[in-house]
Amino acid sequence: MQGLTVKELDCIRGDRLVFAGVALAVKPGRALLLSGANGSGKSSLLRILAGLLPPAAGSLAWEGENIDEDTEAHRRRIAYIGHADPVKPGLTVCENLEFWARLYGLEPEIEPALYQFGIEQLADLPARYLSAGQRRRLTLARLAVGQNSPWGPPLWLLDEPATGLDPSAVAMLANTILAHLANEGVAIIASHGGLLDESLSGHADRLDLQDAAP
Amino acid sequence: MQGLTVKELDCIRGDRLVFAGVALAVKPGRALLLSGANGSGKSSLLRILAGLLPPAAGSLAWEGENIDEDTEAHRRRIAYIGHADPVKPGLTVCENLEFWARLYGLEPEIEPALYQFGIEQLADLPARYLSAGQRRRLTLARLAVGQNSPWGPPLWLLDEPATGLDPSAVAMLANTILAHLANEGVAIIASHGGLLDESLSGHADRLDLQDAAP
Amino acid sequence: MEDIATFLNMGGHAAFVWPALGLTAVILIAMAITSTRQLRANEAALETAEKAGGGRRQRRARGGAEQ
Amino acid sequence: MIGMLLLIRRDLMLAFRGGTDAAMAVVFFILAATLFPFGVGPDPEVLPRIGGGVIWVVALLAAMLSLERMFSADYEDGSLEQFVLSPLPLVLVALAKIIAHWLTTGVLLLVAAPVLAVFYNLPAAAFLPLIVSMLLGTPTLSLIGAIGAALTLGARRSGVLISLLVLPLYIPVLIFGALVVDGALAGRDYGNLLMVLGGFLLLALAAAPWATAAALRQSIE
Amino acid sequence: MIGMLLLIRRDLMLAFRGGTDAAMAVVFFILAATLFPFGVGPDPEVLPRIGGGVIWVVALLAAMLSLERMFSADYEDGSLEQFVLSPLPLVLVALAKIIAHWLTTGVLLLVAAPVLAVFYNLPAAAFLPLIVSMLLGTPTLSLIGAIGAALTLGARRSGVLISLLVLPLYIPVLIFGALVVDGALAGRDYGNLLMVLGGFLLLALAAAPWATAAALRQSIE
Amino acid sequence: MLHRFANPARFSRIAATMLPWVAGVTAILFIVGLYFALFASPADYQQGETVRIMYVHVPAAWTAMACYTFIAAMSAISLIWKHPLADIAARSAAPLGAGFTIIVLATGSLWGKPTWGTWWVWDARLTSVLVLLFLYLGHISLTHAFDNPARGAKAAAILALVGFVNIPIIKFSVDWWNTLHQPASLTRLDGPSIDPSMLTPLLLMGVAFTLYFVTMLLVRMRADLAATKARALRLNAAE
Ligand code: HEM
Ligand SMILES: Nc1ncnc2c1ncn2[C@@H]1O[C@H](COP(=O)(O)OP(=O)(O)OP(=O)(O)O)[C@@H](O)[C@H]1O
Ligand SMILES: Nc1ncnc2c1ncn2[C@@H]1O[C@H](COP(=O)(O)OP(=O)(O)OP(=O)(O)O)[C@@H](O)[C@H]1O
Ligand SMILES: [Mg+2]
Ligand SMILES: [Mg+2]
Repeated sequence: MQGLTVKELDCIRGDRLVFAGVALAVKPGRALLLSGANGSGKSSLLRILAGLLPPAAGSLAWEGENIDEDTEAHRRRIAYIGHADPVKPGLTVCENLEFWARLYGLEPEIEPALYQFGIEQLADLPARYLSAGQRRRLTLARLAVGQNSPWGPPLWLLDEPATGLDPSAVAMLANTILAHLANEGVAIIASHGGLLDESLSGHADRLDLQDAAP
Repeated sequence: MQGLTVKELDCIRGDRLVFAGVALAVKPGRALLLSGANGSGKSSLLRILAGLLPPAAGSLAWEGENIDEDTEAHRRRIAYIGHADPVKPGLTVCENLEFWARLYGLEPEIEPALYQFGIEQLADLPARYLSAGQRRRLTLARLAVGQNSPWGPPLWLLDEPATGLDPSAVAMLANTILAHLANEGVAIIASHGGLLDESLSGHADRLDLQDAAP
Repeated sequence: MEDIATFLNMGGHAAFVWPALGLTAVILIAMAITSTRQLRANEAALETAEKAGGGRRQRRARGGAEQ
Repeated sequence: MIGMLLLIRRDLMLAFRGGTDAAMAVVFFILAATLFPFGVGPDPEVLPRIGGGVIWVVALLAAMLSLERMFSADYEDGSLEQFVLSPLPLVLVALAKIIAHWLTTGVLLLVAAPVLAVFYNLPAAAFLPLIVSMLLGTPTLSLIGAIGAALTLGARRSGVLISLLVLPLYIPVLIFGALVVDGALAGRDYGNLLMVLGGFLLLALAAAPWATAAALRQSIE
Repeated sequence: MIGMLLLIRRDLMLAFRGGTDAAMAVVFFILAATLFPFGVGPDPEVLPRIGGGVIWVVALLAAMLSLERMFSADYEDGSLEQFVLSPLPLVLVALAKIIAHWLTTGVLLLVAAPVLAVFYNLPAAAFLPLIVSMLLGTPTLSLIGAIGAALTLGARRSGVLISLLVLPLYIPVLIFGALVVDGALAGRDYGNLLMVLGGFLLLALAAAPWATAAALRQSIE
Repeated sequence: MLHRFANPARFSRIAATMLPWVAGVTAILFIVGLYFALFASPADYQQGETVRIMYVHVPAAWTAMACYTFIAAMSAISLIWKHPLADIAARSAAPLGAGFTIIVLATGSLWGKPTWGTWWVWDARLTSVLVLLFLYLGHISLTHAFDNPARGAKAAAILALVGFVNIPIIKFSVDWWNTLHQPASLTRLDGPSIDPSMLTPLLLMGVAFTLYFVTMLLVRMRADLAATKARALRLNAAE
């Protein structure tokens, strides 16, 4: 049992059963594309996988081991990108990225990561002035920092990572993800279709959360 | 000279010249799709067209009349949707929509508008609990409220309206825009390609801001 | 000599009169110095900027649908 | 007019459902005033002596603290842009926000003030002047405050800036408000002091909505 | 450890570049303390009598006001989720945030306090006790405050809630802090009062980071 | 872009030629004024020698108020006609006004101790001057609080206009409320009621302070114009 396995997952938010009986298995080197209508629970599922939200029922396992048994270890193997950009307007692009890289104990190879997402000229600009897409690129650049080190987290959980990105940035993101998969990484990506899905289609399975709607 | 005409527009943000010499003309019943890399100035252009940002140089005219001469009248003909969702978490979906509709002096036909964007079952949910896409739908529903009244604003300025929407919601949005165009409305839409562009392609011109980069 | 002493004494109010005048002088002079310094610095900066890229920008009028 | 009522209603709804947290100001008012006896010691001579002043100072601080949120939520989520584009003139938007602010802070302070007056053992003669002076004074606080809140939208260190801009203009209100209470306690006539407070109010009412609207318009770019 | 230093450094950078507006607390401290003479009247007898208490109360309020922003920015922009997922244990994250909070409020209050003491005409004998008591007391305020700030993340009316949760726990610190100053003025020995303040600090230091971390973890869902 | 600097460029030239002359006259007036103030005028029969503080206190007060009035006028021009020089004039004047206000407060306090027996009282005149200082400080901070200088200028202009209500309050506070402070004896409708031997140095110092303000204003405006121009050049070069 390699990679991530999930069985019989239920999710309740507030009073509502969002989805029930979700099962999935993703092997190293593969991606999983989550689709489903707005409100079908993609973000909720990703948060459950990250351990940020307790599931109502069901079990998660990594390499065959239940993650409840060592949540600490599970945290270390995750890179999670949510809807919001954890970017501080008062810090420069470079400072923002460096902070996260260091906090995650990664060698701060900031320059190449910025380059990988095409924001190297913005390095010294306070993040306050970034456009929506530039800010998203900065958030994503964190993935590139850890990528080539042995400590880079193997499980990427990306919630609509391509929002606001222009086509060239989507291509940069797709390349980053493909490189991660080539490194035997796992990626689970919520998306509504579009360029990113197409670029990844050779390496990805799909899961439509609509099918798990109660 | 019908519709919106723009000549020789320059835009400066902070110390940077973002674009220069932009010219465009959109006739009633047509849409204009703005494209361009992240940071190329799409949002800035829309804000200038809405009168929210003063241009560094250039002129805007509606039906041949310079809009500087009657900014009051210009405001009334605009529906502007930005990157952010002006949605109050503490109010319900219905209350949120009703507030904006009434403030704009529109008959509050809330139900059909919610229906038009597929969020009618959420009407009494506090907006705090909406998913990202549901919140975007709520923001967009405002367009539907004014649409069939004679006071509905003729000029729609939409900044990446389809972010976070699932394909069925994109179709709803496209239908809303097409109905607006059929009413002799004008729409200017920033986007990075995708489903929305395709659905509108028969009725839309394109402007790539990359060409206006200094 | 005594004249100067009585003058400096200010009828016993030297501790108030002289600080008042002195402080005024200090503030006025300080404002004058900082202002002229700023003028010099900014003019020097302007000169370097003029040398660096004096070339006026030419417009590239392009873009737009249905010109 | 309808637009203003709508806006006031919305702000009140948000305040009382916890969005902008109106009760904060009163709670702060009450808690801060309650803390003083702990700090100063419950000396039965000193407390009534300083009571009127403390109540006024704390009311001022409470009003000032709630200023920062007056426009900032609307600024951040893009509602303010929509107000600028709405058919309702921006002056009326400003006035509506000011009224809503007063209803959710000033009025509540007014209600809480007598309770604190009892708490500080103020003589009964001071109650009426305290309340009347606050009735005339607190709307002025909201009006002046709105200008400061609007001017500092999007500024660096806006919290500090608001205080710096607004407090000096609050000081006259504080001085006269406290003088009214002191005057009443000393048995002096305080009628013309109230007139001065009323004058401040009229002045602020005439100028503040316009200045606020101008500041709001330039805050958007 | 490196992670903690990083986090503290980031928070200080943000504070001093105006992001979270650290100076706000000190400015509030100074302004509020300056306002009292306006309200109470500049009676040269009353002022030194209440000076120590006023300074302590205002310091308390200043610390409390800055609590709401302690975690909220990180909560809203998703940074807090990332902290939970980071290799740095959440207790240390909490401790780092508390230290940063103290450095940007407590320390500044400490620096401003002597100035205010002069302003209130406090006798020179009261200076050292005032400063030492604040040195022991303000970290406790940050520690206790962090629990409240974390507990109320995402709650409706979080501002009010924080005050209600935190102030009762602040009152002991206030009482003993003010007693130290009063004792020094009255020529009494205040050594054991300082011991009590130190005890509060140790207690808070032992418990607060864990409680804060637990509260932070449950705030995310 | 360029037309916006055409007019300022001319201003800059005129200012440059005017500067040495105004500065020279200012220096001469200060010397003559101080001579009269310190040597050639008698001590006051009531206040004794402390009256010599008046010769800096009162001119500084006049200039501080005149400076704020000037800023308010420039702000109105900037908001209504959007003349770029008006913004520059306003933000160049504000620190000077703050300096004058500090002089008024300091010299007033130093005068108050021997005459009133206290450094400070919370009366309307003194409080309103303190408010004036805060208004200046607020104006300066607001000008620099935004990343976009144009926004700072507009916000500060609105503040300057709002704060203008304070000026009549300063001016007439001594008439409206009875205080310790001297009522106006010079700028009265029925003519000055002051001995000519004291009037001469006072007027001389008043003109000297005003000219000092004009000189410094010219210097600061030229400095600001140079900075603005350099910024515009950098903008063009950055393409
Ligand atoms: C900090 C304390 C003080 C402040 C802020 C202050 C402020 C002012 C101001 C603003 C003016 C100009 C008024 C006008 O032009 O109408 C003025 C004028 C004057 N002040 Fe003061 N003052 C202070 C203390 C004193 C003291 C202690 C004295 C002397 C006892 C004094 C004597 C005068 C006199 C004689 C004038 C000229 C009045 C006239 O002829 O128009 N001031 N002061
Ligand atoms: N307030 C500001 N001050 C200075 N520069 C700014 C400001 N806002 C935006 N910019 C800069 O202006 C440029 C244009 O931004 P804009 O938001 O218009 O881009 P956009 O085309 O909408 O990009 P995106 O596709 O990412 O939304 C960006 O490079 C940005 O860094
Ligand atoms: N904190 C919450 N409390 C109660 N209900 C919630 C909460 N958060 C989300 N929900 C509800 O749970 C459902 C799933 O939300 P989720 O954000 O997972 O959807 P999603 O698939 O990511 O949608 P989108 O495509 O719009 O991002 C939604 O219907 C939403 O209304
Ligand atoms: Mg989602
Ligand atoms: Mg954009």
